[in-house]
Amino acid sequence: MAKTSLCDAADQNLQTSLASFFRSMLGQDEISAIMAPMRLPAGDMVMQTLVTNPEQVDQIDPFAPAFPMNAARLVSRLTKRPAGGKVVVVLRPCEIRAHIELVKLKQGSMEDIVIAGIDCAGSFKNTDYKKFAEKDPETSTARFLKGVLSGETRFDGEVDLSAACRACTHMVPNGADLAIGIFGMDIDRQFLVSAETEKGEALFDKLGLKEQDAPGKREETIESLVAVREKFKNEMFEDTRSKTDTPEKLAAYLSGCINCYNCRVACPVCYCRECVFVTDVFDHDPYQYLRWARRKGKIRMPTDTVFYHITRMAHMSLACVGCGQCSNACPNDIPLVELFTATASQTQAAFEYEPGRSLEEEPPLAVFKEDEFAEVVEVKH
Amino acid sequence: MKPKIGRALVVGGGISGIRAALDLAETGYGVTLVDRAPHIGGVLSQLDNQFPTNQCGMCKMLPLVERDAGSQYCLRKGLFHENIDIRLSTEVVGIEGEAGSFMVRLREQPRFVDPEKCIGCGECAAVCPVDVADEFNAGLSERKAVYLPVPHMMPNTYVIDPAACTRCGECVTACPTGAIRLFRQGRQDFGVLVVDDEYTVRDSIKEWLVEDGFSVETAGSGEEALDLMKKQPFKMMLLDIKMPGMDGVEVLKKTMETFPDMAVVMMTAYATVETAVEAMKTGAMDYLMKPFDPEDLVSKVIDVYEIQEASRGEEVEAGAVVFCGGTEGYDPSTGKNTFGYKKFPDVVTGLEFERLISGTGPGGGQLVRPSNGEPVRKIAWIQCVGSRDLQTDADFCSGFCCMYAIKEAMLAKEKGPEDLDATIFYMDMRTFGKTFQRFRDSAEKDHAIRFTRGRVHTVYLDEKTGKLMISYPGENSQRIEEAFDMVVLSTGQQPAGGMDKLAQTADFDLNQWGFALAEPFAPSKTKREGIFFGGAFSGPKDIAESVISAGSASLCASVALHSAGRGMAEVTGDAPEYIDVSIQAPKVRVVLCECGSTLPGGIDMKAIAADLKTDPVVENVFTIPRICTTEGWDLLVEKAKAKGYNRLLVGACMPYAHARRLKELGEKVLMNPVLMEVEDIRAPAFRYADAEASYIQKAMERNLRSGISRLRGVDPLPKTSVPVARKALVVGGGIAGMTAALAIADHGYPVTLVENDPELGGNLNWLARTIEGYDVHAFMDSVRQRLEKHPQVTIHVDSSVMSAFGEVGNFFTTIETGSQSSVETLHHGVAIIATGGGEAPANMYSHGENDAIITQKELEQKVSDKQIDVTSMDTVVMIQCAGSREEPRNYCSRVCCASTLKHILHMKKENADLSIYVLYRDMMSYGFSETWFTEARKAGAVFIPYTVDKKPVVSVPGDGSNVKISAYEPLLDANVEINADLLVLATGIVPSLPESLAAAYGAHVDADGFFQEAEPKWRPVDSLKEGVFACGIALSPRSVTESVATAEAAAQRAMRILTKSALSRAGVTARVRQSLCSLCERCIDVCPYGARSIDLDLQKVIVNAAMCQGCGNCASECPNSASVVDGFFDGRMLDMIDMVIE
Amino acid sequence: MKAAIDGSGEPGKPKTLEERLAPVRKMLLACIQCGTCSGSCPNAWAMDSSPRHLWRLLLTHNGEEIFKSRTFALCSTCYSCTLRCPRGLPLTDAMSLLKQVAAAENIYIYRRSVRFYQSFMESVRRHGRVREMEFMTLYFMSMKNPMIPLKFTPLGMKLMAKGKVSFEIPSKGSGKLDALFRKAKEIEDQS
Amino acid sequence: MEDFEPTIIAFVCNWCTYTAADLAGTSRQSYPTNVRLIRVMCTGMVDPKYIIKAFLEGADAVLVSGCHPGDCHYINGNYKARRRMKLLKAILPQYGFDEKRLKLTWIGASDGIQFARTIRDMVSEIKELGPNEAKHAAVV
Repeated sequence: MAKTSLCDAADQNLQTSLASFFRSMLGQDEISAIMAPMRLPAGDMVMQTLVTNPEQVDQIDPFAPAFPMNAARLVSRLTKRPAGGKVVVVLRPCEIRAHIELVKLKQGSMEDIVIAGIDCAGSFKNTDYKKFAEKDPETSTARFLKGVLSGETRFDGEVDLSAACRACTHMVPNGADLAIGIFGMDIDRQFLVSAETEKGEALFDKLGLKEQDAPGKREETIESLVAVREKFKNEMFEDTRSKTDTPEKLAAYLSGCINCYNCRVACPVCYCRECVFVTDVFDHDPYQYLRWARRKGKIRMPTDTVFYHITRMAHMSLACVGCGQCSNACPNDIPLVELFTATASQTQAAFEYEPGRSLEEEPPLAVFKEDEFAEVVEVKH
Repeated sequence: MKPKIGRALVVGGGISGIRAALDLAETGYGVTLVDRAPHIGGVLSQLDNQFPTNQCGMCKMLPLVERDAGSQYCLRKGLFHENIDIRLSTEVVGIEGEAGSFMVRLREQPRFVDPEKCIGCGECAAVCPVDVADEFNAGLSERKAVYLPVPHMMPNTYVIDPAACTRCGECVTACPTGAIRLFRQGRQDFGVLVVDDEYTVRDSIKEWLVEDGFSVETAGSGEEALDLMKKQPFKMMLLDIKMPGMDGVEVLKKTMETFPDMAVVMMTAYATVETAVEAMKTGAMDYLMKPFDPEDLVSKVIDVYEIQEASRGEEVEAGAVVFCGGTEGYDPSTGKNTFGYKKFPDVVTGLEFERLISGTGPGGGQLVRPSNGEPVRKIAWIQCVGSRDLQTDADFCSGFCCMYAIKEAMLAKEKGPEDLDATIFYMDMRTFGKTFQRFRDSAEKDHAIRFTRGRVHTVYLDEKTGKLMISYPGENSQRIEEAFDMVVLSTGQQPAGGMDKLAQTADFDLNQWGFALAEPFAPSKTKREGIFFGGAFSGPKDIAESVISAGSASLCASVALHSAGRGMAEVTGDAPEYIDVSIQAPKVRVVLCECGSTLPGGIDMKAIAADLKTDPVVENVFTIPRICTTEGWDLLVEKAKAKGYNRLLVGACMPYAHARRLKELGEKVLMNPVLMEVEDIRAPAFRYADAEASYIQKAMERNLRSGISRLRGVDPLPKTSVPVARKALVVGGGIAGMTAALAIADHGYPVTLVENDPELGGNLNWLARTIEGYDVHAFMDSVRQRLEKHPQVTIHVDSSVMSAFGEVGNFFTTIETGSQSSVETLHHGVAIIATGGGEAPANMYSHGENDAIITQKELEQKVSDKQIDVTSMDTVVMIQCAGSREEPRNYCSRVCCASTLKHILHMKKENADLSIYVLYRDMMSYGFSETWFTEARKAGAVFIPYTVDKKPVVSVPGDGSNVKISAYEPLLDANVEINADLLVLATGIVPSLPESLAAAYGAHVDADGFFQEAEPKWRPVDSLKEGVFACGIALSPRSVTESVATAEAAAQRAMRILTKSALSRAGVTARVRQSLCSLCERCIDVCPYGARSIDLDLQKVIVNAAMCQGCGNCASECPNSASVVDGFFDGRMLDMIDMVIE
Repeated sequence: MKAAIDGSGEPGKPKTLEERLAPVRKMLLACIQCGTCSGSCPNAWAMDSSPRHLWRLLLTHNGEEIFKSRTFALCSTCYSCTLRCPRGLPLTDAMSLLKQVAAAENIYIYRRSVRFYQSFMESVRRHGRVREMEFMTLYFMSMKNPMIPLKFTPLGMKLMAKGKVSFEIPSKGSGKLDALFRKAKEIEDQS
Repeated sequence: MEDFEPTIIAFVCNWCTYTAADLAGTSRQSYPTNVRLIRVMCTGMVDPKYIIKAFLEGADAVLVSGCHPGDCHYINGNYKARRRMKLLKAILPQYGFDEKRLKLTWIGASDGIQFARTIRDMVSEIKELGPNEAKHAAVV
């Protein structure tokens, strides 16, 4: 059973109390830095920031509904090879899960980091966050949390929680060493800290936290939030599937695609140094284009768009954590996360695989059993 | 790969012959592989499924390093290797000379179909009027006199069966390429002299022969005949034996003096048959018994004529000869008990069963009753048909029938209806090989196969039901009758036909069972130096044992060649310098074969050419009438010589057959052969025989386009190679390790031998003699002394491997010697694990509680040391399988039963009155040790079977009286109480291979702690990790001689690598495009050969080109084509897919 | 023990059963208990224990047990087992030897068969062939059991009606075969 | 619809199924002309991309066929191929590529008859199913 503690929110301000909590970590000698979402000076954007100076932890704002990128990619950069110091990384659940997948793919490690995961209330699309935050940067996060915790998904009558977040059921930070909880808490007064791993426990002890039980209504709150999101997710899947259930419809769904590959750049688990679609494999000869056009009468240019997306499904849907960065990144507003998560739910179910669930679970395509999936094979005598 | 001067001859193209030939060829020798059949593969060409996978997997025998030197396709389709010259339908008729320089006389049977011209179209078979039993289907179907010996063989050329062919000539007319010749024309030049004192006889013979086109002279006496011979040449003489004056034998003698090549056939009456047989020793070719059928006589003359005219004799130089002649299946119809075979169609042999369920079999793989085509619901196997049977002169166990019966029963379960009932009637289930026992257990438990102990004596037909009735003794010996739909006779192996003659020709001896006689402790050696045996030629063997034996034989041959100075000198110069085309844009030249206008009408080659030319990558398209002819090939060479292109596509038939020639062409025009492809344009005409010409033409175009697409993407890389440290390390100094070390050292390569103990020898230190009576210590000493004196051998006793790493060609092993820890690191190219094993601990049957309870090893030692006085004893009990063949040691230790027999015979010799009881589960007296089993019984030992659930009970009385053993005797249905002076426990063998040692070399141990071989049948001494081999007991329990065989086989596998200074990269090999690689290591995980590793310093994934086999699992696992397989680049594959879709 | 193995016995002493059985056992040593004999025996259905069982008893030195069974008495010397035995053992001969042992030992349950054979052979000795009536009379007399002839009456009547059995007065016969029989007995006694 | 002749792309392994296909050809086992063989070294070499490409280019069905379990020349490539097929069967049907269009079989070297039968069955099954819609789509 994990050790838990309740941290008081000083001045009824979650953000400042979080800042002092994390600052106290930097005091511990083995922690060299903290990487956490911090509000940028302009006030209307929040970005992961690597801090070593305790003085500069003030702007920490992990609960802000801003999600400009999936930080797993950043953690990967920090941990691919030894960094020479331990870093506390503050991550959303989907970032932790993506990081776990990247570790399996040898793109990062758990070695020199302590993951401080947060209960995730969700986020807006980048452009929506700007709209939302610029109204009152100082209070935006608190305003958002209050709204979400009371069941709202639309704010100011104009901005919605992103589709990925509304469909997300992984709201608590599984896989974190230390979990920062807000669900079921009176966030004006306190937040929950729980040590989930040995590493987390060591830090928990170092920080001199007092062991206290989590409030009983926490589980209940999470369950009811998950139920709402589950419902949304299922409706979203159904809707998406009905829009893409033939090759023609799929092509129409993806018709805005211009081969910019932003989605894959934004994707935390698309780890290839360079996507195969930009390598010489797809460097077609001019005569090939003509041949295609001849055969079908006409051919949409640029080519290889549907091919690209389906291939991406094959490459990363098993590792897809549903963070929604693909949609966020698309310049032509293709609802990608809807499509990806709908497909991923099928592939992950096929292998009973849940990305980010455990480091021990091998990526399904790297292993096999001699006796399995007989249904895939057509047997004739 | 360049052939070496050293050349060996391998006789027999079955599994062991292929293994031996490949081993020698891969080592670098030239090999002539002959088989008297018109195909290679032996019986394996007829078998689809092998235990334990119940599939095939034979291709795993093909070369793994220097793969491109050999064929890379299904081995059952055929085989080629640069260094192997395969001669089919050929026999050895003489071996002169000595080891290192034999002259071997070969005779090829008449070849009526020119394989160079035959395109396998089958027009000949379509017109052939003859139907005979098809041996490929074990006689279950029919074929024509002109036929394909194996339907899936490559190249698929027809042959004529001279015995069945009537020489009607229909096929000659039908053949579109003029490939068939029947040699009728030359008959008038073939002079036959008929010598008989009876005018009517000689005159009618003359008449018959003249009618068939021969020119004939007659002589009425010997003197007249000799005169005639002086005047004109004759090729053949038909000679009466009994003549007044000079008799036939004398005429023969005189004739042989002046005309030794004359084919003489003696004509004899019954009374002089013996004289005729004698005459054959004088030089007569054959004899005919009077009165004879004119047809027989004429066909005999035709045979002789054709052999002389159409068959080619040849002398081949060979430094060593390896006989891998295999065995012959027992034919139950010749036995005293036929079990209804050949009488009831539903009684079949094991081989026939395999054909019945084969996809290429007579019924297309359906398991149905041959009598009526109805499904088989109940089927029985009868074991030991033609084996373990003194009545058929087979006092030996064939050793493989138990396993094939289990396999077949499992296959029947798979192919038959769900409720199929399969029963095996047996006496002892001889599951003595590695994993065999678990296989049997699984058959019984998981597949519900019924095992019934008891020998079936009769199979008869119930006329009313049409079922086969089997009667057999039940548990209480009551006679049980049971009805079956089909009965399979598990027929054993017999010495191959013509063994006597061959033994005489090659000058080796036969053993008492009629197989080739091997020397003591030298399983592959004959009495004649330079002549060796592989496979079942010297005794029944299963596939794995045959493969090991072939390895042992090829090693011996290699030593013989090497010591004759024929080893390593290379024949040809350097590899050709191909023109570098890497910076040129691809330009494909296409040359199409018109196939001698045998393609279906309406196909427009010009239109095809025009179509291809629309692709800008195509430089030009030419057509040639027939590429397969010499003129055609010259035309192709001419076309290829003209410059202006950098890739060549040939559209022809039989791409397999051309692959080799393309290599030659490449050397001629200095073009890398990977830039050349042969695309099969004839296949569509076969495959879619009923389709319209326009369709076939389209298909041809499609094939060519995909060929163009493949060539477009080819990017020949500079050949990289893996350097080899030409040294070997052998871990373990028992007989296996010593033998392996010596074998490698004898080839002139340095070997280091590491042994834990302070002394070499391992188990041989306590083993005194073998069951055959051979002196083990003398043998051990001779090996040890040679080893200790050998300049190439370094011995580290009292030493162990501390750590090791590396890959084939370059291993680094740190050895620690003594407790003082002197440490040394070795750089070596191969590692052989020979860590052996020892007797399993006796923790059962009250061992240790009483001095009268001892293990087999203790018995052996006590007998040697004379600590046991058998003469003062009354009763000895031996319990077999003490702790063996049940979990957790669920394997047979193989040597204990033979040991028991050895001790019985020894003790009985010392004390004939001694009562000996053997409590056993299944006596594993496989092979010739069955004879010792018979002897032991004859000596009076009583054998009582027990089962695991009714084990014997041993009680040790406190009063010092005899140990009591109580056992259930099933036939008497009673418990037997025995008071024993001595109780001997056969506890079996456990390995002593540390898992960490195997792991250090990238190898693994199996569930029982033995070395995990790459493949139990096809690669029995290799690990999956190239360059690591194992032998002796480290592999699995085995006898001294069997250990020697594995050691020699392992050494031979190692020699393939050590004989090269570097291992070159094959055409289809994976590589990493480093700029794209994200180092996710998924490719490392999926590589089955451990050929990939990550270099942490360089931050690169490295592919060992010698270990990579080009399977492409890495490439399809790699999401962004950073990992690619040469020849299968993704861009090219996608383009090909595109090309073939209309 | 030694004597038991080769069956020679000690000179002068009457043979033990074990000694008498030793040569039979010797014939059978190579037996592998496969049961082919039992499966092929046409009379097996009537036997109280199978031939295989019998051999097993013999080989495990349970000689006296054999004579609790009438199996070997039922052997009709058809030679099926000898033909089929994978060890090539002379099983039919072994059966005959057992019959001899049983006769020599005068084993009670087997007496009937012994007497039957003896009567048969006696008739043969006298006349060079069997005289059915004489043979049956000798047999009935030797059995000294009045119930036996009664049991055979229906069969006898049938045979007589068909002329298969003729009345002939028992007589001593010509004695021409006496020498032959004497020699055979000598050999038997020696073995 | 009546004269619809499906195009089947068959990725066959060099060792087993290619041999079987060859055998079917040489032993005159009639099988429909609809199949286009693409020889690969091992089914484990068949990149999901190839199959996606084939469908997008308009193949009406794709067959991947290799050695029986335990028979793979490369030890276990067929097991890995089976996983990739499992993956594709979870993806492609969602976009209207019927599951029946994608098949994996184990066909051994001597199973020429089985190869012919597999193709025949596939053709008739696909004929019933109708053409792949992507055949005429202008998007790849």
